[in-house]
Formats: sequence, structure tokens, C-alpha cells
Amino acid sequence: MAKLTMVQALNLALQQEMRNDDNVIVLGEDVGLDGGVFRVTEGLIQEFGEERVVDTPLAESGIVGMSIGMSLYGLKPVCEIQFSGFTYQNFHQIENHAARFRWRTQGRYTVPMVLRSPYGGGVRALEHHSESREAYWAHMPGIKMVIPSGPRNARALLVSAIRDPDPVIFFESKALYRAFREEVPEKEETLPLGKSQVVREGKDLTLIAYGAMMRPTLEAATELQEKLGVEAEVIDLLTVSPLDDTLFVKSVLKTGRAVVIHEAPRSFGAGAEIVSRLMEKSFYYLEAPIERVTGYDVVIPLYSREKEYLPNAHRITRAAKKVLAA
Amino acid sequence: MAKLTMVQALNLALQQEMRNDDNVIVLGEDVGLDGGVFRVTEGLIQEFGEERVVDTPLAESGIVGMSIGMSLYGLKPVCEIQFSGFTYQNFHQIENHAARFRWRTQGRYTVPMVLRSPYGGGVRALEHHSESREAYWAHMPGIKMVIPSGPRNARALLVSAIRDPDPVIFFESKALYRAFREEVPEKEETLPLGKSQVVREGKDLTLIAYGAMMRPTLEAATELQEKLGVEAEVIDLLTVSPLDDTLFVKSVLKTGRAVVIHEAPRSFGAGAEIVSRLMEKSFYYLEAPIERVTGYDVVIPLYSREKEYLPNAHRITRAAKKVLAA
Amino acid sequence: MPRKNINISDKIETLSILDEHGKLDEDLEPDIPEDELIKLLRGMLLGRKFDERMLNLQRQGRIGTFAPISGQEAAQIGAIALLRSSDWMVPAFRETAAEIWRGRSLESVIIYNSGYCEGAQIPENLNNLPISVPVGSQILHAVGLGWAMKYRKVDDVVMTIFGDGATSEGDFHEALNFAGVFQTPVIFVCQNNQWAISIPVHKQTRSKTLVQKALAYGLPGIQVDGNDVLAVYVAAQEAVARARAGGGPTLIECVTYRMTMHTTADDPTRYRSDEEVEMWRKRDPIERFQKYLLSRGTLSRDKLEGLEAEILTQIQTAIDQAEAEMTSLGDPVDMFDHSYEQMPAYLMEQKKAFLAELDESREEADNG
Amino acid sequence: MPRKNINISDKIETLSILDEHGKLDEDLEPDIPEDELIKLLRGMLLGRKFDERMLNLQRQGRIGTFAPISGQEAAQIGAIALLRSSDWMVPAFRETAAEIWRGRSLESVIIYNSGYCEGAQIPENLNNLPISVPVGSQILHAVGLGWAMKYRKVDDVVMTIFGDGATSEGDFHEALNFAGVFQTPVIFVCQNNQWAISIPVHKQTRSKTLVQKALAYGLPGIQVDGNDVLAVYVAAQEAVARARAGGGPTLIECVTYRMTMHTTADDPTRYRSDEEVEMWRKRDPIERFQKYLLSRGTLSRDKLEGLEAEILTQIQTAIDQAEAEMTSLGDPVDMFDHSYEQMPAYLMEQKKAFLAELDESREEADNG
Ligand SMILES: Cc1ncc(C[n+]2csc(CCOP(=O)(O)OP(=O)(O)O)c2C)c(N)n1
Ligand SMILES: Cc1ncc(C[n+]2csc(CCOP(=O)(O)OP(=O)(O)O)c2C)c(N)n1
Ligand SMILES: [Mg+2]
Ligand SMILES: [Mg+2]
Repeated sequence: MAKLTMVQALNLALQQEMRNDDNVIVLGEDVGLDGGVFRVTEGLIQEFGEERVVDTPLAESGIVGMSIGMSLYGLKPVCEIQFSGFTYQNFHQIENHAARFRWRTQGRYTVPMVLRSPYGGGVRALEHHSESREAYWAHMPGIKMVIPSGPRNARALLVSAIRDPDPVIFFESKALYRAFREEVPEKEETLPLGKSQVVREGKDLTLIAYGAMMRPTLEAATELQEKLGVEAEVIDLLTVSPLDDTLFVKSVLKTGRAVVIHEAPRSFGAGAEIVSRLMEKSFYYLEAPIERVTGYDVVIPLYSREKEYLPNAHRITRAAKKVLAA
Repeated sequence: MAKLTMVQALNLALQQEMRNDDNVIVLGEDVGLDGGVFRVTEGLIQEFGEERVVDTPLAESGIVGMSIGMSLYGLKPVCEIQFSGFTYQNFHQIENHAARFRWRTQGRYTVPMVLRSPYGGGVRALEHHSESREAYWAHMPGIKMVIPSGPRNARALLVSAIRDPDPVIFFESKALYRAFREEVPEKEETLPLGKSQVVREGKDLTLIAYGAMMRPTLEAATELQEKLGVEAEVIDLLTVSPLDDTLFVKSVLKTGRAVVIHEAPRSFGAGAEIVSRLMEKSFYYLEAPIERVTGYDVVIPLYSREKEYLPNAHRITRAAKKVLAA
Repeated sequence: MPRKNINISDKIETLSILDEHGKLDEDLEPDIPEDELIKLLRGMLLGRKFDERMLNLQRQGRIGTFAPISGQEAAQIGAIALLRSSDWMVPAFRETAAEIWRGRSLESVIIYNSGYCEGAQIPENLNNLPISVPVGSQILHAVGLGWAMKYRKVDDVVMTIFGDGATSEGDFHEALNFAGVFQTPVIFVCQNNQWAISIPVHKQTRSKTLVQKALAYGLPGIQVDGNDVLAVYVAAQEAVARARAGGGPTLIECVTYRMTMHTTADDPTRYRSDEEVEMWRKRDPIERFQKYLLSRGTLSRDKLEGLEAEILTQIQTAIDQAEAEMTSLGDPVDMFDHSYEQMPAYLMEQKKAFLAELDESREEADNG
Repeated sequence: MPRKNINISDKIETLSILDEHGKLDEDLEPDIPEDELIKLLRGMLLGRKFDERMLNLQRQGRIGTFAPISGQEAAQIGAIALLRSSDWMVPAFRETAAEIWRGRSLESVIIYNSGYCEGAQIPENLNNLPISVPVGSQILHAVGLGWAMKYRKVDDVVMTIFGDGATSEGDFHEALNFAGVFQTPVIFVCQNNQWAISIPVHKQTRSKTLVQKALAYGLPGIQVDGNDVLAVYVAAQEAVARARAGGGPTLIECVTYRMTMHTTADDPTRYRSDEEVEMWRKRDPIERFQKYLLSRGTLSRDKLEGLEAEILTQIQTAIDQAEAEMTSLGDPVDMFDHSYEQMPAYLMEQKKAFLAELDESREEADNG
């Protein structure tokens, strides 16, 4: 097994799926010779040619609208939108069409496309390059919104997303792209979409997060253990929507306490839905109000201040303590 | 005082604000001679001319992008997007720009525009004509998301929205446009944005809703009173975001029980944020889990089935009973 | 390079064969077999008669909002007739005549316009997309389909239809630009019916023609008299042949007219004059074509009457059948279907709750 | 109307005055005052030198990502020089030279590129919009500003700048179309620098020129040698005069070249050849202009050296001052400001919580 960064792991997933299935087409801005601005598609054009690795004109609605058309013909386009801050240019194509063709035609036509896009802060980028707006996509019936948290699950989830018969928005944390390596088996590995995972067991408190926030969350769990002897159970959603509430509900039924973490702005963010599910399914077991540790309700600041905007282990620990003290 | 429909009341607001302030410009598809497809802008072109009532080409991003430019020059554009199902075409202009110019320029430039758009189901319309996606806009820092519930508050809120120094997304329920009339004073009347209202007092239970859902909610409150002697307090949000949590929190501190109602899909909808605020600010007073009565997590069906999709008094009453029984 | 005019190499042409008085430009007369000519006429007549009947049904409250096509029969049928069944059609929302030509049943139109999603079901053997309501958005899907065909090395083509208003949308631009770059086999058929609801085409854009927009993408373009089915047919024939042979996309502008309202919810007297409508009535595409067919002996008065009667029966049968079908449609619980291939757990819970409520309400209704 | 070519009435021209060897087409030489010529040169030199220094700073880790302009000095300065201060500039993100010409301080550029929003502050007396990162999106703002000027009956104009890649975005299309319809006083300046990151312009669109896209909107268009500041100047002068006189918008395509990387995060050797870069280096807009100025006696070697030295000092002073300023910037609590005119209650709560946490961490840090 090779130790891969998330970029390399995603690249492996694309390469293998393209080898497996000539319906899989990669397209987007600079995905060809340039290998994508983060190099996730590196080397693909050399192996699969311009026919299957398609540099497009600079137009996001074009990329997504064309991907929808390709899907309707039976292909499996994996398009890249260079930064999630520019997925709004194609918002209508997803809302009005990708999400609805199956429903609209009662199953006759489907849109098995994947829209990959780097999301989130932490890489000292320009404006619009640090956005975290998964809640928009999570609220869209017909769409799956997936966010991996490390090289191995990124690879497995991307393979599943490509094979999935429905449209998947696949957000990749820029901060995780090269942050660490993991063993990623050469052999095919998939993870089911719409299933969360318990990544650390514990009985005192439940921490629920996804994507880039898994790292500070796990750090906080370790700190809680080491400094306070508190055993936090940690849940990685992996898929934000359709939201799998089984594991985190089960966990809170046991712990009675929870903290929800995301880097997106707090209000009307994904965390609110998690809190609401817990309200509905674990109310009588709750020992304390659930805390949210999130980005603030402002545009994520330019990079000199982004560290203070983004949730970190300290803020999570602090929230956990508050929940534990209640 | 004249008895006006919501369409007439909105028309009055536009007319008066245009008379008051020649910075106010109305623009959009078919807003001129046609008076808007719902006639909200009827008669304006006759009074103010083509200079101030501008029929645009068929391009939503164009309409909004141009409105932003007009705003930067100090005008106060009130643009109409013909149906909220077509606001996704201009999503990026709002996300990337309207919401951010104040922040981006540290207050130098502002975007005091209003985007009016009919939203919601219940009028037997075609696909894309019955959408309710206020949660997208509510999650956007820098944006105000306003939804009136009747002729009088629609007029007062629209006046405030036009005068507001920040961008406002103003959704008007098609189902309410001509559903009933209210006394609307000729004399100027405003309502503050970002403030909810208690529209019915009660001590047993809190019902929280907005827009078209106020009618079935109030019906349910009456039914609860008449059939069960239950006194429901009813809150009309009026502004979805920035969400005013003061009144509904205060109410639930008193009643200990709440039902949240909206017609948008349930998951990751606006209701989730309301539930989360109550979790954070009234947990220790809650007697029962808060219920959500909402649209389902599917595309709103074509009109033969939309009645069953939309929340009604019956469903609200049922949820209220459940909360009361707990 | 001093100051000089740039020579635009792509040709932008205009074509008319049968003028509004039914007079033929004999040099340009295409060689279309007689039975095909009659088929074209039938498609146009069916479009017109069905339209009239749907309007009727709408006024009687038997169907919902409906977008009539009257006036655009030549522009639709003349273009779509060039496709073979393995080709694809990507319509907007006012192409009922073309959809029917492509095999869509009248019943499905009635059922759809009565608010049933069942009416959007497309039989497996038809390569048609369903109607697309967001203006201009479907044009990109055509480009993607065309891309896929080229990738699969089949010689099928895609025809997409949209209105004059659609040319203002960003998606129109992105679609034609992508098609140019990737040389996809797509025929872009613009139905310039002069109006986008209340906006006349000269307020939609300042370019003198819509077809010249092809120059922005390095595409050939042809403007045709859209009320002249022969001209539309010839232009489409060329474009389809070019696309099929790997020659890439073409923009066709059909200059035509929406003779009635935008939809049944619209009142066109608010924004356009009777004179204008009258003027265009004289250019009726069906009358003109009938004159031509009568004059060349392909059609007789008798045959025409027979055709019309047959069409009216076909329509009545469809209405009866659709109305019968609809009595068994509309179970609301179906709204939960087809959101995803597999229903997510949470949606299943919602469906269950919905069914429970339904049962309960029925019980209450029974008891009350 | 039989088949015939459509005559497009709008003129699409191309213009070059000073060729790549510095040779002048004397018939076309514009009459620009000497001090204006020197000002143009200074603007271009400042652009180049500042660029080089910024790259340096970035490599030293003293600033963040930065988009260099080298090669585009003529295309930027030649166009923007035509604006008066009451006119408006709407840039994309690679117009630093133009922004500086329009009064933006070097300090603010450095501060912005160090991740401080304070660097985007625009003094009240400047009618410049801040940089716009989403490609093509700002073009519409220019049209709205122009609309407002026309409404207010002032004779100011707006100039908006964007790249070749931007012409593929739907917003480009919607903007030019709106400008045509409303005849707003907007000059659209396309910096065709041949590349959009790794995509060459011939993969961006199939149209042979970008300027011919003006035909889609009924606008006049002119393509100029964008490395020839005289040509750019003349084209902009005409377009500005037309717009100011109520004659509406113009599209100018400046054919130029991005001599270095897309941004400091980019490695152009992945997608383009050294030969290509070399070829364009020979067309350097500054060298060419200097030759011209030297040959006509407007400039001397001495004067040039003096100018360069002065510019280097100006840059160094700006860096020193920016770095000094930044020591007092960056209080994170500022992130809560300027979201709305009045901070909503809930945001106030978040700000309070933030401050409390900050205090606590500081205490912990003090104690730990
Ligand atoms: C994106 C979008 N914006 C607005 C509408 C509302 N609308 C429906 S049809 C129409 C006019 C369309 O005009 P045109 O493209 O010329 O087609 P026609 O109706 O004439 O067939 C408008 C504005 C829509 N359906 N989609
Ligand atoms: C809407 C959008 N999509 C993608 C990007 C990422 N991106 C930044 S610059 C750029 C290329 C721009 O090319 P061009 O318009 O030619 O301008 P240039 O960089 O050459 O100045 C891209 C793709 C973006 N900023 N905005
Ligand atoms: Mg039309
Ligand atoms: Mg470029």
C-alpha cells in the first residue's frame, strides 16, 4: 500500500475508474495539460487523451450543462469546478436540471454525474477561494452532497460517487489536499454514499463533523481524553446529504451530549439540520443543549484573519466542556 | 383606508417609493407594458415612463448584475425575477457580489437593491413556478431575506426593503397575491426588517411560521382553541434572515412547546435554524421535542399533487397535538 | 496591420422559397417526395388543431396553463422533420407540434398539462428530452448529448429548439461557444416568434438579426422565413447533413410569429397591436403551404377535408383516452418516487409519516 | 427574399500603429502631447517594475498569491489613460497597472495581497471598483453603472476590463447584450493575453477574433495590437468619445500576451512553450514604446534612467510603508464589521462570544 496525499488518492480514483469504464469522462477548466490547478487530474490526459480529459472554455454553467447532456446519453462525466466559490455560476443547472431529470421523467433519464470542487479555507487564498457552502446543495432534493475527510475515504467515496446513478456534489477540502498522507490500497475500495462513520468511540459526548473539520475535531477529542479523561465519540458524516442520522442519533442516545462542527457560516448551515434531527430523535436523552462550533455569519475573511474565523480544536474543546458542564 | 390585495399593496409601495425618491428604479422581464406577469408593477410605466420602469432582455444574471451596478452608483433598483425558480440563474451575482460589496470595500460601496420574486406553491403552476428555497438566501452572509404574509405587512416591508441600505431578497407568495384583502393605509407605513411579530398570543404552545404558511398556521391556532381549548401563540417571522430569535425564544420560554412550519423541503430548511436557536436558547424550558411541519424532501410535485405536498392546518394541528401530548 | 475591416469568414445567409402569397421561387424549390410533403402538412395541421382544442379545454378548466404554438407550425415541423429516430430532440416548452412529430402522444400532453408528472414520461424508444421550462437552459444539454455522440462515433445529431428570448440568456452563449469549440453535431433552431412574453425582439437585443450571433462562435448561420416550411426544411436539411458528416453545429433562425397568447395566463392585447397580429395572420404558414400543395396538385380540397376530419377524430380520441387515464392517476404518495434511484432512509420516514397522516385523515373524514 | 448573404452593418476593425520593431505607421500616428506620452511610459514602467518586485516579495513569502501583469502594460495603460476622474473603472483582477494609474496606491495592493481586506479600501475620491475575482461577473456592474450615468444625464463613461477567458462566461454575453439594448456608455476592454490559465484562446472559442463577438450585440468593435500603446490609446479615445457623446458602447480587443505565470501559484511551463514566450518577448510593449519615444526625441536614455530610478524608489517607499502599516492591522474581530450597515443581533452575539473566547485563550496562554 502506498502512502498518498488526498490529491494523489483522488487522482488514483479517477485513473482507475477511467480505466474501468470508458463512460467516465473528466472535464473542466485546466484539467488537461495543467492537470487541474491542484493537480487532481494530473497525468490523466497523458493516459486517456483529449477525448476523455476535456479542457473546457471558461464557463461553469457550460461545463455543468454539458455534463448533464453527456449523462443523459449514458456517459458518466466527472466535472471539476475550479473552486466551490464559482459553483454558483452553475447553480441553476444543478437546481433546475441535474437534480430533477430522474424525477421529471419518472426514471427514464438520469444524471449520474459528479461535480468535484475544492472547498473551504485554510490555504491563504484569494477571495472566493475559501468558501464552504455545502448547505445550499444539501437542501436540494435529488442531489447528494459528499465531503471526504482524508485520502483513503476520499478515494473510496469518489469511486462510489462516480458509480452512483444520481448526481453528486463532491467537495474536497483544499486544506486537506496535501496536509497528510494515508495508506491507500491500490486495489479498488469503495464507501457507500449516505453513510456516516464512527471514527472514535466514546461514551461521554458526541462530536459530529465532516471534511476539513475532522482534524481539529479529533484533536479536540484527544485533548479531552488526555486533559480531562473525557471519552468523546466522534462521527464523520462523509455524506452531508442525504443525511445519515442513524449513527449520530444512536451515539447521542448513549452520550446525551453533542457538539456539531462545521466551517461554514453558522446560521442556516448544515449543523442546524443535525441539531434538528437530534431534537426530533434524541430529545429525551439530551442532558444539555447541543452546541454548534462553526464559522461566523460573515464572509470568510481574507487570509490574514481566516485562522480566527475557522473552528479549531480549542474552540471545539471549549464547547465540549460547556456541554459537559451543563 | 382601501381594502387591497397583496398585489395591489405591493404596487402601492412601489408607486409611493418611486414618487418619493427618483433613485428608485423598477426593472425586470415584462415589468413595463405588461405590468409584470402578476401585475405587481401595473401602471408604473404609465406614471414613471420607460426611464424608470425598465423592461429588460430575458437574462436574470443580467438583471441582477446590472442592478448591482446601478446600486453602486447610488440608485435603488427594485428588480423583479419573474419566478423564484429562476433566481438560480443569478445566484452567483448575489452570492459573489451583492452580498459582499459592503464588506469587500469596507463600507465604501453598498448595494441597496431589492430583488422581488414570487415564490411558493398553491397556484396550479408549471414546473419551477412553485419553488420555496428561502434557506439558500438565508444562509448567505450580507443578505436579508424577507417574506411578508399579507397585503398590509407586504406593503410596509417592501417600503422598508427599498429604503434599506443593504441587499434584500423579497419573496412574495403567489398563493397570497389575490387570496384576500386587507385595509392598507394610503399613508406611508413601514415595518422594520429583521423583526418578527407575535400575531396571536397564547400560553400553551408556540407556532412559528412565515409567508404563505401563516394562513394555515392561524387556522390551526383557531382550531386548537376551538376544539381543544389550547392557546397557541403564533409568531410571524416576516424576515427569515437575519433571523430574529428574540420573540420566538421568549414565547417558548413561556410555552415550552413549539411547532415550526414552512413549505420548503424539510432537511436543511429554514426550520432547522429555528429549532437550533431554540435548542441553544430555550433548552431547559422545553417540555417536548419541537416539531417541524414542512414540505417533503422532494421536488414539489406538479399541481395535481401539490396540495398534498404543502403543509395545511390539519398537519399543523396534528403536530401541535403531538407536541402537547408529549 | 494598419486599420482595416476584419473579414468574417463564416457565412450568414437568409433564405425564403415560398413567399407569403404562396408564390414559389422555382429555382429554390426543393425536391421533397409527395408523401413527405403531405406528412409535413399533416404535422402542421395537427399542431394547429390540437392547439385550438387545448385552448378550448383550458378555457373550460379541464387542463391547466398551456403555451400555444399557433403560427409556428412550419418553423417547428420543417426543422424537426429532418431528424431520424436515432437523432435527439431537445425542446424548450413551446414545441408541442415538433414533440408530436417525434412520437409524443397527444394524451401525454393533455395529462402533463393537467398537472400530472406521468405526462412527462417518455417511452424508451424515443430520443426526446422532456420540455424545459427555464429559458435557454436546455441548449447546453443538447451540446452535451452531441459531445457524447461524437465520442461514441455515431453519426446521429441533436436538434435543440428555443425562442428569441432565449438568445439573451448566458446559457445560450455558453452552449453555442462550447458547440463551436467541440464541433458537436448540434442544430440550434431559434424560433424567433418576435415576442418573449411582452418583450419584442428589438428590445431583446440590438443585433439586427439573431442569426448573426453565430459569428460570435465561428458557426455558420442561416436565417429563414420561418413561416415557409420549404425554406425551414431546406435549411435544416443542410444543417443536419453537415452535422451528420462531422461538419459541426449550425444556428438556424426561423423568423415566425406567435399568433396567440404567450400562455393561457397571458393577455397579449396589453403589449401588442391588432394590426401587427393581423399582418402576421396573412403570413400564416399553413395556408401558404396548402396553396402550394394545391397548386402543384399534391393536395386536393377533398383530401384536405379528409385530413382535417381525421385529425379532429385523432384529437378527440386522445382527449377521451387521457381523461379516462387520469381518473386512475394522482396518488399523492407517488411524489416520493424517483428522487433518487434508492430512496434515502429519511425520505422513507417522510413517506411513512405521510401515509400515516393520510390514513388518519381518511379515518377522520369517515368518522366525521 | 431568396438565399443571400446577410449584410452585417456594424464595423469590426483592426488597428496597429507602432509595429513590433517600433516602426511607426506615420499616417496613423496620433497627436498626443509629449507630457502625456511620458506619463503613459511612466505608467507602463511602473506596472512592470512593481510587478517584478511583487513577484520577488511573493517568493520571499512576504505577500500571498499575486497575478502579474507583465506584457499587458500597453493594453492596460493605453486604454485607462482615456478616462477622466469622474469616469468609472471596473477591473477584473489583473489590472494592477490600470488601477495604479487610476489612483490606487501601491501600498494598498501590497496590503491586499497580504490578505488584509484593508487593502481593498478605495478612497472616496476615486471612482474605481475593487478587483473582481469571479471571471466575467464584473462586466455587468459596468453596464449598471453606465445605465445610471445615462439616467442621471451626466457625460461620464465606464471602462471595464476583462480577459479572453471571460468572453466565454454567460455574464459577458448578458452584459454586452444589455449594453447594446440600453446603449449605456460603457467601453468593454478585452485583454486578450492568449491564455486563461492553461487554456489558449483558440480552445476558448472557435471565432477567429474575440472582437467579432460584438456583432452578436449590434456593437461596434475594434481589435488592436495590444502591445502598441498608441493603437490602444487611439481605439480607446474613439470609444470613449463615442460613449461620452451618447453613441453607446464599444468592444475593444487588445491582442497582447501574459509574459509570466497566471498567478504565483501557476507553472506555465506545463502548458506552453518557451518559443512562444520568446516570440512574444520580442513584442514587448515597453521596449517598443521606448524606441518610439527615443526616436522622436521625447525621451532620452538619461531621462529614462532617471524615470526608472524614481519608480524604484517609489516602489521601495511603498513597500516600507505598507509593511509598517500592516504591523497595526489584522485585529481579527474586525471580521464582524461591514456585513450590514447595522450589525444584526445574532451577529453581535457571535462577536461577543468571539471576544470572550479570545480573552480566555489569551489568559490561558498567559497562564500556560
Ligand atoms: C430562466 C427563465 N426566466 C424566465 C422565465 C419566464 N418565461 C417563460 S417563457 C418566457 C419568454 C420566452 O421567450 P422566448 O424565448 O422568445 O420563447 P417563446 O415564449 O416566445 O416561445 C419567460 C420570460 C423562464 N421560464 N425561465
Ligand atoms: C467564474 C470563475 N471561474 C473560474 C475562476 C478561476 N480562474 C481565475 S483566473 C482564470 C482564467 C482567466 O482567464 P482570462 O479571463 O483570460 O484572464 P487572465 O487571467 O488571462 O487575465 C480562471 C479560470 C474564476 N476566478 N472565476
Ligand atoms: Mg419568442
Ligand atoms: Mg487571458
